[in-house]
Amino acid sequence: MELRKSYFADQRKDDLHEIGQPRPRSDSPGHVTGKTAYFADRNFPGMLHLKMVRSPHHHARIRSIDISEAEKHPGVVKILTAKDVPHNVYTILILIQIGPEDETVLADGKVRWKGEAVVAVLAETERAAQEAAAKVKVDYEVLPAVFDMEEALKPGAPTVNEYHGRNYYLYDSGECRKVRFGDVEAGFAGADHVLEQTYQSSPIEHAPTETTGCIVVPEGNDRFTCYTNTQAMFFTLDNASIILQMPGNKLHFVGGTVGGGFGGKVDVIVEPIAILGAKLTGRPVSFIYSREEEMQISSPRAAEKVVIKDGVMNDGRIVARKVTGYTDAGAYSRHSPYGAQKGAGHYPGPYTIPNVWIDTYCVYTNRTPSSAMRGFGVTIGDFALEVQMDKLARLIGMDPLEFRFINAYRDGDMKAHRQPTEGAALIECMQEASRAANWPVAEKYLSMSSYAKGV
Amino acid sequence: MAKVPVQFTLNGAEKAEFIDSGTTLLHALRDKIGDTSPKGGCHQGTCGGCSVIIDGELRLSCLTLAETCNGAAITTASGLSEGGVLHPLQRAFLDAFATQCGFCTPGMIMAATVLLDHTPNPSRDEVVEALSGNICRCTGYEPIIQAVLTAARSNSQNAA
Amino acid sequence: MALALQTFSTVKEANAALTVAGTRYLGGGTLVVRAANEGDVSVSILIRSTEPSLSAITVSGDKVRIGASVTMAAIACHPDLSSLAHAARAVGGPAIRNMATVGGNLFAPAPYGDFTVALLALDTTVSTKDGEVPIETFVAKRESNHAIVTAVGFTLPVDGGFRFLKVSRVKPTGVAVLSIAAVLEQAPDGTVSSARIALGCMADRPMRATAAEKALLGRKLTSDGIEPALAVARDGTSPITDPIASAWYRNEVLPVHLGRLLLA
Amino acid sequence: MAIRRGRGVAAINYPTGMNLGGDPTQALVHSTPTGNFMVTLSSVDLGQGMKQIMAQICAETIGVPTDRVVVDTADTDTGPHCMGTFASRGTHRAGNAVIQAAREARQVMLEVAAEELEVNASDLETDGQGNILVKGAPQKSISIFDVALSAHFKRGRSISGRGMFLIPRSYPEKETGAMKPSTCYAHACTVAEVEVDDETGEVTVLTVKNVFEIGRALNPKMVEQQLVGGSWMGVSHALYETTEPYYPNRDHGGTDFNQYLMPGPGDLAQTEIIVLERPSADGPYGAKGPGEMCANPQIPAVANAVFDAVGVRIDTLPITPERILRALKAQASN
Repeated sequence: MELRKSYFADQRKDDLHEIGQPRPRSDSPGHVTGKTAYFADRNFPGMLHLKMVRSPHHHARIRSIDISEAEKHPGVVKILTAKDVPHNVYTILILIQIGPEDETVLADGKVRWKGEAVVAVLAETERAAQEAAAKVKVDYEVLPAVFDMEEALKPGAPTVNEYHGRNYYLYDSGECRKVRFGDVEAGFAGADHVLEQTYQSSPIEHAPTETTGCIVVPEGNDRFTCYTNTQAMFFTLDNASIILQMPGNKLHFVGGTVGGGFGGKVDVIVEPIAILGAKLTGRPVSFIYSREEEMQISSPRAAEKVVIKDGVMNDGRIVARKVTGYTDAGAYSRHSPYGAQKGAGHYPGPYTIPNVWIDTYCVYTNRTPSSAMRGFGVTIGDFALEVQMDKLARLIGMDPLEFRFINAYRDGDMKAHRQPTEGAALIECMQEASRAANWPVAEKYLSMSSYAKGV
Repeated sequence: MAKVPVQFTLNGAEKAEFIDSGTTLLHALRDKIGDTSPKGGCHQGTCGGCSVIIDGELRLSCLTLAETCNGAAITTASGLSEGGVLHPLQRAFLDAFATQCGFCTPGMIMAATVLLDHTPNPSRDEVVEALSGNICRCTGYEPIIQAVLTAARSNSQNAA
Repeated sequence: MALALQTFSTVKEANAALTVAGTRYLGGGTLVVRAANEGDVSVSILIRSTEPSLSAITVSGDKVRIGASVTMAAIACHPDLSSLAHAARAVGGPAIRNMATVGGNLFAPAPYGDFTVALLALDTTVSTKDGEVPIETFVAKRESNHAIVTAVGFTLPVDGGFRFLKVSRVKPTGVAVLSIAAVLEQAPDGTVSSARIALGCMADRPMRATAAEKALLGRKLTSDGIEPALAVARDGTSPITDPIASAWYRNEVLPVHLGRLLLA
Repeated sequence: MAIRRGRGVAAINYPTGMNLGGDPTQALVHSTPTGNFMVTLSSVDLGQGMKQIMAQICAETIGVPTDRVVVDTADTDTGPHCMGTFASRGTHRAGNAVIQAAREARQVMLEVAAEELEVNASDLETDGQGNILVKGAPQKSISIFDVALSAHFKRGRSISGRGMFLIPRSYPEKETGAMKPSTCYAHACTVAEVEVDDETGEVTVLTVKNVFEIGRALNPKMVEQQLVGGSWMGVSHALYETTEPYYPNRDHGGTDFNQYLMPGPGDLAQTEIIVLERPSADGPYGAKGPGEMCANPQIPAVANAVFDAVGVRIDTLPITPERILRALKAQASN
């Protein structure tokens, strides 16, 4: 890695002692000796193991659940169904007033995605829990499922989630989050070229090497200690408190070093049910996702579809950009309404465009609920935007890097969401990339600056 | 549940336990013996986090039944440093900033240890091959490869 | 029922134990222990045998016998089997190769089982207590096999006669998009006098590319010479679709990779 | 067969912290009797090195070496509230909270030192080595060790401080979408070079040259870790990763690290990282959040490079050999 201190030298103080120094990491000696304690590096006497019975169907009504055989299985201590969960229907963003509550901790009457949690089995050993789980009988009536966002948005599509009653999230702005800036149609009308293209992605897993999990220990004083690898301690504690209808002061969350997160450990998914199990049995409970669960059950990065329509002039100026973004939330909201909205705030990218129209939708389908991941709401949008930029440059016969200089935002430029640009540095990054990659651009671009025009 | 005796040396120390038959070595080490340095990242044999050295060979403790290890000499990442002095590989991982979340690190170090035991001066390709059963999601592997190459160089300098 | 391991010093005793319901033979553990870890509760007793012959490699002249418990790592470093080393090394990473056995590989479902693809090209026989059967017969009926595989046997190809290619997305040791093994003999004029070609991932288990084999006979290993073989390479295939690749893709690139292997 | 080479560029920006704000983080700092400092948080270290960075930020602010700072975090009984470690917010939000807490603690520390040295606190400075000096008269000094002892056992002062950082919440205006998504943005530009096998669709990424602007590299080696690992993940997203390879069809989802594809140690592109620093107005020592954005630009850069190499556009992620081969065949038949 090279630090190029020549850029923005006037804005940076270099009189610091500790900041800017490559100090060794204090946690590394623990890592290399295997001494770092992760949540699962604990073993408690009498600890029970929780295994989840999951839906084999993408969408089905639950006619009945029979746990009688499973309950008798040797080693089984407790079996939990929806009726055991005090506040079974929840949504994690309720903490920042983004509702409605739309997800069941344990399925109640219906499953909406293949892999949804239905029954929790607590047993003395993992093997006993697995064996008992195989004896839980769930009678399903399979329902039509919808997997494609376009299909889901059509009239007559199966309703994925009755708590929404429609297959998209309803924002206060309507069926999508909107950004309106200038007159995009006038921009297209005056453009030398108009290019509309569609981009698509499929779900992506965080794949941390340590799977999601927790160990809950009853402390004997009506408090429960939850050793967890959540990325957000209080967020998880407060949601668990709501789901369990248990005052927050009864809960003690302990994290520590987490074996990778990447956004995959911000759902509140293992802790509430494990705490409930510990409460109802009075014993420590371990609930740790298998790798299979981590891959297919834990929320992935949402699949997205992004439609970009641009008006561009032969001189390289983009004069209008219309983006319609669709986020595939899967069966439940989790963080997806927020992610789709974050996309609306990100488009049209780091470019100054006078006429902008953004609609971002959060769509429900019968698949594993998606949620946050590194670059949430932006990663796939950036793929779409930057491939589109390449296409636009080639459309008008311009070098793709020079084309970006022409449109790059600078300090003071008004963004589509009506904030003036501050602290821009796109131009300087491109200047340095031009040098590093030996990708020559005209001198006028090398002498540009992100500082406000005329400064 | 049938309990069976297992006896082996772990990082040079004699260990004898009664365990449930069918228990994996990973569980025996972590839950019975208390060495949590091998990590259960998948229990499928696909991540390498549970790698240990059994009689000089790299093995996955999640797929090895503990009772098949009777009489074996087992080494884990927690047993590499001696008298508080880090093993050259451990030192090299620190110096190369080759750990982030650290969860893959013990397994990586096990894989690298076996490599350097057999191939003191490995090529980059040999290092890559040696680490190919171990997943890292944080680093992009390059710092880990560099750490192993550095440790090998310092080894050969010490030997010279 | 909890999982338990039973160890027997002879194959005979182990075979007898395997007649009990809920038993399964434990080789290197890469398939069986994994299944148990993942919640397969259909097996409650694992059976293994420590009979020394299971772990032996014997080479006399060009005849090779490899015990079923021999690991990929042992094959890869055996001085008399150097021509097969890269096929053994195609299986997993270093730790897996120290565990995965020849016997187990015979049962590995696609996309696994790369070494069995090599064994198929080598015209291997598979030994159990019931005698020896050709590998094709064995692999076709492997689900119904209940006798412990004790060894595989084959004749070493002439120098340079064995070719092997594994195509994977992840390097150096990802699972297979497809794998190809070929045992070729050439007449003094360079024309192919005998050919056995085996394919992995082109069906649910390793298969022969018999049409391509025939089309190679009498042809030289040149771009023109192999063209008829490549044209029929897909005959009889029904590739798997999995997270690595679709059946369509596997069929599309099979002739490309076969051509590269033959011209290498 | 032909191996065809191409290169592509992409440029991006990325917001720091939870979109639209409303995401508080607190920190507490106190000294031990012998002048070491404890930072108490509830933030989570995911491996990015939060604990180390918070120690360096606290040390810089108090004026002691980093190894005199201990970070206690991720415990809800002891640590004050943090919204969480996500959205590239850890360093920015928690760092600001630590600075505020450390400043308050430093002020008490200087007041105690001033009493010991019989000068005004405003005339004192720290040397970064554990001593407090009188400005312009460095021979007149006291160690922080002695100051802490004095505070505890002689003067009854708590050398401690409270920090809270909050970006107030912004609500988007319904019709126009007027909003304040973030207060600072990191930037990047990536150029990727690839080779494409036009018979198999296989892509080899040869080089990835990344320029990242991250506000301030608080610990250059640690930021390098993130940027190198992020660049790898970006390439991985571009070419390999998905839990649903036949999306929207739900079948054939991978369940292990063999089936869930990511580049192995034998697939690594030659990766170059160049860092620019334009300190952000509200970042701790100017830092922005680099953790997420560093994995974004490689995706379009690789996509554009593939087009440059073989002339087909793959607008669907991941850009698999199959998608390229299908496009090449369609191109050939047109």
